[in-house]
Amino acid sequence: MKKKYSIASILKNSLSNNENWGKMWRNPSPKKHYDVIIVGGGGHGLGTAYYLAKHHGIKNIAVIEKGWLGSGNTGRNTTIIRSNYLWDESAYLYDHAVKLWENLSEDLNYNMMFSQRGVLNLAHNEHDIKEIKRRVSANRLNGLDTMWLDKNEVKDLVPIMNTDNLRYPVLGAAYQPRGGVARHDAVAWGYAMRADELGVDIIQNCEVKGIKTDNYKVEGVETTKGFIKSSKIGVVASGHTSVLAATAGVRLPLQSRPLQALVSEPIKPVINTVVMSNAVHAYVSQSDKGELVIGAGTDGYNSFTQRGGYDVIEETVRAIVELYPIFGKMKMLRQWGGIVDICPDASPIISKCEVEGLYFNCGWGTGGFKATPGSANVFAHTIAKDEPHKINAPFALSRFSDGRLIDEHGAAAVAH
Amino acid sequence: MTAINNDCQYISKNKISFTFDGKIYSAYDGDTVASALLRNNVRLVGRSFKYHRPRGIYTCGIEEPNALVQIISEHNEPNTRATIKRVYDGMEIISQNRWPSLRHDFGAINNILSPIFSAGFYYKTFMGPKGFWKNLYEPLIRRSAGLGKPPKNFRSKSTHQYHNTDVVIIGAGLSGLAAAKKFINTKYKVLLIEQDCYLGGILKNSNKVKTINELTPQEWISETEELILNSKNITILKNTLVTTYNFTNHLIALEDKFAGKKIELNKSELTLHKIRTSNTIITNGHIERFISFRNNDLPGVMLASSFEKYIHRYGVVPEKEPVIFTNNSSSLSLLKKLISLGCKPKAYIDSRKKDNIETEIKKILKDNDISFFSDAEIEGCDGNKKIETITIRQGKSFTKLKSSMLCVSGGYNPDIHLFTQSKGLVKWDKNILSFKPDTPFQKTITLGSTSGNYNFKKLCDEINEKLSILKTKKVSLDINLNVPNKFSINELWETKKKNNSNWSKSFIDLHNDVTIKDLKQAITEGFDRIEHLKRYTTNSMGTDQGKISSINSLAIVSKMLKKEISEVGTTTYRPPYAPLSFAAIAGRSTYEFYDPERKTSIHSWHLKNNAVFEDVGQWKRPWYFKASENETMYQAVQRESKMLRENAGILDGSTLGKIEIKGRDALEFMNLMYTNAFSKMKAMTSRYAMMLGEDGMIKDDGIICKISDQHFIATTTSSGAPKVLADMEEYLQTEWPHLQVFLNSITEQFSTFNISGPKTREIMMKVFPDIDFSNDAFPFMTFKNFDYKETKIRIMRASFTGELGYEIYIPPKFGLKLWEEIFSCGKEYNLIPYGTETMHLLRAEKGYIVIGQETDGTVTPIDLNYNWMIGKNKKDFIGKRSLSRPDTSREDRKQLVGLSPINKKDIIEEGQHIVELNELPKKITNPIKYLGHVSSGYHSPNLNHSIGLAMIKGGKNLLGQKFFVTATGKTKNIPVEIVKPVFIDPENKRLTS
Amino acid sequence: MTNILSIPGVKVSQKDYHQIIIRGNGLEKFNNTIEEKTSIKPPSKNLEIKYDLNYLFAKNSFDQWSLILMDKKEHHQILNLVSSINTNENMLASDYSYGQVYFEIEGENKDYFINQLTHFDLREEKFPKSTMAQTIIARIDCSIYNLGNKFVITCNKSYEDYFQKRLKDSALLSNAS
Amino acid sequence: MILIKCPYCGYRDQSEFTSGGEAHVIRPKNPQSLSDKDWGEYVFYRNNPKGIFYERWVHSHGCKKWFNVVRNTATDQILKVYKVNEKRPDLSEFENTLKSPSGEPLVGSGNFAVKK
Repeated sequence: MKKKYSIASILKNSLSNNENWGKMWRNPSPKKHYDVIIVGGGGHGLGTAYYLAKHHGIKNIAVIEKGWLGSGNTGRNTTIIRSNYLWDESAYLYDHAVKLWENLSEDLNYNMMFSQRGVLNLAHNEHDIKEIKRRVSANRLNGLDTMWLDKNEVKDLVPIMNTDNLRYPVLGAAYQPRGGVARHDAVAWGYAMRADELGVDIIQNCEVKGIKTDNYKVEGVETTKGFIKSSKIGVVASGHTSVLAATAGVRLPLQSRPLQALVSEPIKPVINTVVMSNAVHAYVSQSDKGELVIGAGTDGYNSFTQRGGYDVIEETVRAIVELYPIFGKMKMLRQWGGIVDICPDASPIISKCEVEGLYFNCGWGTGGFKATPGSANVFAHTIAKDEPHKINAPFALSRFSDGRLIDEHGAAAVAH
Repeated sequence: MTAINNDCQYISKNKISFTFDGKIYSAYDGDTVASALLRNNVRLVGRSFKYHRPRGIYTCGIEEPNALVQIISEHNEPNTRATIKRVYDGMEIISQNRWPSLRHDFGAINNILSPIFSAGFYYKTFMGPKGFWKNLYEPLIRRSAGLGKPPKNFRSKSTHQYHNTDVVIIGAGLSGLAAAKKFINTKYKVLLIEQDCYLGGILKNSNKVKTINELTPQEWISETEELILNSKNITILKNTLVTTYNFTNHLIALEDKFAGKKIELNKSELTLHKIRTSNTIITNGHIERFISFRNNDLPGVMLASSFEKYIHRYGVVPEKEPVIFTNNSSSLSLLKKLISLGCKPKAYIDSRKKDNIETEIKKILKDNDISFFSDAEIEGCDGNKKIETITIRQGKSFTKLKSSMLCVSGGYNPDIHLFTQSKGLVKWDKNILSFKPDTPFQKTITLGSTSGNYNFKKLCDEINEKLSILKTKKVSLDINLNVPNKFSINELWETKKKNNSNWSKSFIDLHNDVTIKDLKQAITEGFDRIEHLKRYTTNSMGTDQGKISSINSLAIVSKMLKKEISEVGTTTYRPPYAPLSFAAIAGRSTYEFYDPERKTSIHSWHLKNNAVFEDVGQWKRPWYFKASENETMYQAVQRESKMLRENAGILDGSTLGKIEIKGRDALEFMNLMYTNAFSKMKAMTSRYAMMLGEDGMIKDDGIICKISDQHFIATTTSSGAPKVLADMEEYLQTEWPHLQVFLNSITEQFSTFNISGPKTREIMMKVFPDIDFSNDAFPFMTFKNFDYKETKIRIMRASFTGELGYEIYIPPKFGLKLWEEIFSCGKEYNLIPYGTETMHLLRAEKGYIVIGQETDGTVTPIDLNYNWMIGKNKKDFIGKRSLSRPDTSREDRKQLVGLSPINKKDIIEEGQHIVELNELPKKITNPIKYLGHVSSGYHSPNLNHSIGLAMIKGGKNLLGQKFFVTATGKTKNIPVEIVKPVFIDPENKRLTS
Repeated sequence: MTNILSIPGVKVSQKDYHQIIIRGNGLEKFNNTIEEKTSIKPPSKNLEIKYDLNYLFAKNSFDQWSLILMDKKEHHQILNLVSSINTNENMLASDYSYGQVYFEIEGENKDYFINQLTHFDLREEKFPKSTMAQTIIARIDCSIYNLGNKFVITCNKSYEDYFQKRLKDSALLSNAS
Repeated sequence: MILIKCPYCGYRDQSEFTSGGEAHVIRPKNPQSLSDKDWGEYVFYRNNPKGIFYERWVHSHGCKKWFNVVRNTATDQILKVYKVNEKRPDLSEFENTLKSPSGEPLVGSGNFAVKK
C-alpha cells in the first residue's frame, strides 16, 4: 500500500499545513483496450475492479463512470448494513458482505466507519411477528446473529420509541447486533484509491453510450471519450443498467424507480440503533454527525429523475413522528432521491447473460449498499472465471425462466 | 455599543422578558431572538460544530449559519434560528454545543487540535485495533458532534391546508408586491406568500429605496397591501415560507401560526400549505454573501445588509461604530443610515479601485471624516470570543483598528434555490458575479433580484414584460434610490493572509467549520469534482445549506482548478429551502389518525364483551374474548376452541371481502381468474376457490357462490379484498375487454357471521324458525336467500372450523340486532363468541390453510396438495402456465404436511425449522441444513397436545418419518412425526353432519 | 339526520340515505330499462348528476352509476328494485343502502374546510355544480357530489367513526386559530 | 408529485393513481404453447427505457379505470394520455430529450443544473 494513513501521517501532514497529501487516484485518459471494463463507478463497480486486481491478477482494468465516483446510489443511500434475510441464498450473500465489511477499513486502510450498532426490524401485527420469528429461526440455522426481542427489550434499546400509544403498537422486533451503518462515500473512495494503486484506470465524466457486440460476443464500449475495446464487460450501473443492457440487445427484468431519503438537522446522540419498520413504514439511524438519516419507500412508477413524489416523504415522516413523537420537534434538512433497479423477486442479479463476455450485477433494489463488498467480491470472481461463485450462482438470470426465484419481498423491509 | 432606531415601525413598545442561558433579558414584542440579544449587547450566542469556536449572529434571516439556539420552553426544540424565531414573554432559550458553559467550553480543545482535524481526518485514522472504533472512538466522536440536544415529550397538532390556484407569488417584497398588483381584480386566483409577518421585503428591511411613486416605501407598502386585500382573488399568507418546489407546480409552504406567541398545545401551531398552482412567480429576492478572511467567524462579523436590516426592521443598531467592508456599491445605504442616526462607522473598506467607487460614497466619507480605504481588504480580525482588532491591508501596508463589529458585503446571490428545485437551469452572470435563473423547466417566472436583475429602474419593465403572458394589468413604478442605480462589484472571494499559520482559519462554511485550507487540501488529494469536495469537506452541507457561502466556494474552487465557474457547476440544491418541521410534514395524519380504523357493525358489542382486538389491515377484529379480567390469551383461546367443538361459537366475519360478479360472460371470467372449474357447478352452491398470480403462486382464496352462470358472489380474505377486486377489474379492462362482466365490491354491504359447532343447527332453528336446516334441505356448500324482518338475508352452509357451520349475510344496519338475537337464542346451548386466534387454531386442527401463513408468495396449490382445486380441463387460467416450469414442478418443493410431537408435552413453535439433528451446536458457524419451517403451531385443546402445519421439502413422501423441530433459545430439538395435515375429523363427518 | 359540527361558515350533518350502484354499458337499452324501473332517466354525461329533493342520480364513470335515494323507503322496496334491475343479463345493481355513510357539508367556508382534508380541486371551473367526483378525503376513498349550496360526501360505513373524528378534529383546529 | 389527467375524471394528483408498468404487453393467447423462457419474459420482463415510455396507470382511488400514458421517464413529463382501447401513438410524435441512452435531459437534474 503506497498511501498509508494513520494518526502519524495526519500529524506529519498537519505540520506541513496539510498541503502535501498525495492524490487519492489518478485522472487517466482511457486506453484503447482493457482486459476488463467495469461500467459504473459506484461502490460495487470500484470494489469489483479492486477484487479483480487484487485476487484475480487482472491489472488492465478500467472503471468508467458517467459522473463522479460514487455519484449514484452509493452516495445517496441510508447506509444500513445487515444480513438477516429469510432465504439461505440471500443470507449467504449478504453475510458474505457483512464479514467483508468487518475488515474493510483495515483491508483498505481507509476508515469506512462501519458502526455495528445493531439493526432492529419492528413487528406491528401478528403477521409481522410470524414472519420475523420464522426469519430469526432460519437465520439462526444459517449462523447469523439475528434474535427476537420483545417489546420491553426494544424499548430498552430505543427508549424514545413510542411502543404502545400508536395506531399499530410495537409488538417486538428482530435484532441483528452485527448490523449497522457505514460512511457511504468512504466506500467508493477507499475502493477507488486502492484499485487505482493496483493499476486500475478510473475514468470519470465518461458516459458509456453503448455496448458493442458481434455475434453474441462483446467487443467494447462506445463512450463520450471514444471507443474502448474489451472482451469482458461488467455492468454495475444500478438504475441505468437496463438502459445499457438494451444497447447490447439484452433485456433484463428490471424496473427503475425513485427511492427517497432525508436527513434531519444534527442533534446530540438520541438513537443508537438502526430501526426499520415495514408496517409503520420508515427506517432511521443517527449518523455520527448527529443527523437522523431516514429512508423512505420507493415510488410506484418508473423514473430516472432522481426525484420522487412528495407524498412518499410525507408518508415517511408521518411514520417517524408516530414512532418517535419527540422527532416532531425536529426538522428535515435535506431530501433527495436515487434511482433503484428493482427485480420482480426483490433479489439481485449477479450473472452472465446470453452475450459472451457481458456480465451484470444489478437489481439490488433498495438494499444494494449493504452488499457492496460481497457483491463486488463475487462479481469479480464471476468475471475472472467466467462462471459464478457458488454464493452468487442462485442469482442468475435463468431464474426468471425456470422459476427458481428468491422472493425476498418480506425481508426487503421496503414496501414495493 | 448598540443604539436604537426610533423610526422603526415594526417593533411594538411592549416590553417582554426572556432568558438566555439562564439570564433574564428584556426585549420588545416583535423582536427575534437575535434582535433581542443584540439589543442587550449579547454577541456570543453559540459554539461551532467541529472546533467549538465562539460564534455570534452573522445574519438577520433564514440564511443564518451560526446563531442556532435551543428553545427550552418549547419542548427543548433544538437548532432554532435565532434570526427568525420571535421572542415572547417568558421564553427560555439556551445556547448549544458547549459544555460546561458558552463562555468556557471544554470542546474548544478541538480548535487547538484543528491542524490535525483536517479534511478527511476521520477516514484516515481509527482503522484499528479491532473493536476500538465501535467501543471507543465512535462513541466519543458521536458525543462531540450534533449541535442541539434532543427535544422532549411532544405531540404536535400541526394541520395541513391544500390549495388549488392559478398563480403563486413567492415573496412579498418590492417585486412580489408589484407583481401582485398586476393581478388585482383579475380572473386569476392568486396566493401571495411572505415569510415575514409584514410585507415589503427590501422596502422594510433596508434603506435602499427612498421613494416609490412619490410615496415613502412604508406608505407604498400599506397602499398596495390594502389594494390587494380588497381584491377578492388574492389571498395573502404571512409568516409562511415556501420550502419545496415539486414537479407540476406543486409547492410546500410552512406557516408559523404562533410567531411571537407562546404555543398553545391544543391548537395547531404550524400549518403546512400544500399548493398546486398553474404558474409560480418567484420573487424571494437575493441573499448577501460573505467574504472569507482570517477569523471571519468571530462574534462581531455580520453581513452588511443584515446589519442594515436590524436597524430598519427591528430598530436596533447592533453597533454604533462598526467597520464596513465591501466589494460593491450596495453598502452606501447602510452608510447613509448610520450617519442619519448619528452613528459613525469606524472605517469604510472598499475593495474596488478608488476610481470605480461612486462619488457619492466618497463624498459622504469625506464629509463625515470617516477613515476610507479603497482598493483595500480586511486581512483578518482578532479577539477573545469577540472582535477586538481588525487588520486592513491596503497595498503593502497594514492598518490595525480597534472595533467590535465588522459589516461585510461580498455581493448578492439571486435566491435560486427554489428555481433549481423546480429543475430550471441556471447561468453564470459576470456582471453580478453569481448564478441566475436561465431556462425554466416548469411554468416558473422569476422577477427582480431573484432573476438577477439588480437594476431598480428596469424592474417595472421586467415585471410588465414577463407577466404579459398572463392577462394582467400594467403597473408603473417610479423608484428613487439611496444606492447607486447601477450595481457595481469587484470580484473578491477571499483575502490574503499575512502569515501562513497552521492555526489561522478563513472559513468558507461557518456552520460546518470548513476552511479554505480544507478545500485546498481536498483538491490536492484529488477531490476535484464539486460534489466530491462537498462530501469530503462537508462544505455547504450544514443546516443553512451554505446560503451565504456556497457560491463563494464554487468561485474559490474554480480558481484553484483554473476553470470557469460554469464548468465547475453548482452542487444540487435539495429541498427543502430551509429546515422543515417534521410535525408539520406529518400534519394530523399521525398519532390517532396515522391510519384509518375500520370497524364492523358489531364493534360496540365486541367492546362490551371484553374483546381484545387484532389489527388486520385497517380492520379491528376481535382476536379473542376475555372471560375474566385475568384470563390470558392462551387460556382464552384454549377455552374458546374447546367450547366451540363441544357446543357452538360465533365469529364476526364482516371484514371478509365480498365481490358481486355479473354479466353475460361471468362464468368464463371466473374460470380464468380462479384455478377451479365452475362450469359444472350447480346454481346456488358454493365452492372453496383459489386465485394465483401469473407466477403460479397462491395470492388469495375464498368461497365462490354461484347464483347462475351469469352471476357469482366471491369472498376474499379480509386484507386481500381490495387487491382481488383491483386485479379482476384490471383483467377485465385491459386483457379481456370483450368479456361482458361487471363487478361491485359488496364487502361493506353485509355483516357476516360464521356460526359453527355441533349445536349450531339447534341455534339456527331457534333464530330462524321458518327455515329448514336439515341436511337434505340445506346441504353442505349450498346457500339460500330469505326474507328476514324488514330485510333479506343470505345463509350459506360452510365452515372454516371443521364443524357444522353456517355463514349469515345481513345488511349492516340490522346486523347487531341479529347478532344479539342469536346470542339470546344460543344461550341455552352455551354459544360463545370467538376471535381470529381461535379461528386459526381450529382451522389448523382441521388442516385448512391461511393465506399469508401457510403461503408466503412462493407456494403453489400443488405444494398444498390442493391439486383437486385445479380445473384440469381448463385450457387456461391465471398462473396455470407457471405451474409447469422446471422449478414449480420439482418433486422436492416445500410441501404442506402436519407435525405431531413424539413426546406429547413438547410444544411446536410457529416459525421454527425442521432439521435432521436432534441437537444444535451452541454456536452455529456452518449453516445447518433444514427441510422447511413450521407455518402454524398451536396447542390443540381438543387433542391435548401441540400440533403443527409445516412446509417441508418433498414433504409428501416423508409421511410417518421422524424429524426434529428447533426451539427458541434451546439447542435440544423436539422430535416430531410427519403426519397428514389434518388432525380432526379427517372424514369430514362433523362438517357434513 | 345527525349534526356533526357547526363552526362559523361550515355546517356538517350526517344523513341516512339509500343507495344503489348500477353497472352497465350506458347504451339506449340500458337507459330505457333504468328509466322504466326508477322513473328517472340516468345522466348520460360522465360525472354528471341529476337531483331533486328525493333523489340524486350520478354517472360515476362510463359504466357506473350511483342512485342515491334521500326519502325514507322500506328496505324491501330497494331490494326489489335491485333484483328487478338484475333480471337484465348485462346489468349489475348492488344495494349500497347501509354499507355507506353520508355527510352533507354547507356554508361559505366549506371549500376551505374540506381542503384541510383533501387535495381535491373544488374550484367551480374544475368541479362545477351538478357533478360528482371520486377522490381521497382524509386518506380514504370517498365520493363527493356538488349540489351547489352543499356537498354530499359518502364513504364506507366501516370508516364512519374515523371520518367523523377527522371532521371534528379539523373543525376544532381551524376554529382555534 | 406529478399531475395526471385521468381520461374520465380530469386532472388529479398522482397519489390517486397506481402505475401498472409498461403498456401494450398482451397476455399470450395460449400460454401453454410458450417455452419457459418466453413465458418468463411475459411474466417478469418489462421495458424500462429512459426517455419515452408507454405505460399504464389506473385511477385506483377514483373511478378505478385503466388508461395509457406516454411519459418521459427522464423528466417525468407526461406527453400523452389515451384510453386503453385507443391506438398506441407513434414514437415519432414525441421529442426525445436525450442525446444518448443513459444521458441526461437539458433540465436541472443532478449536476446538470448549469446551462453551459
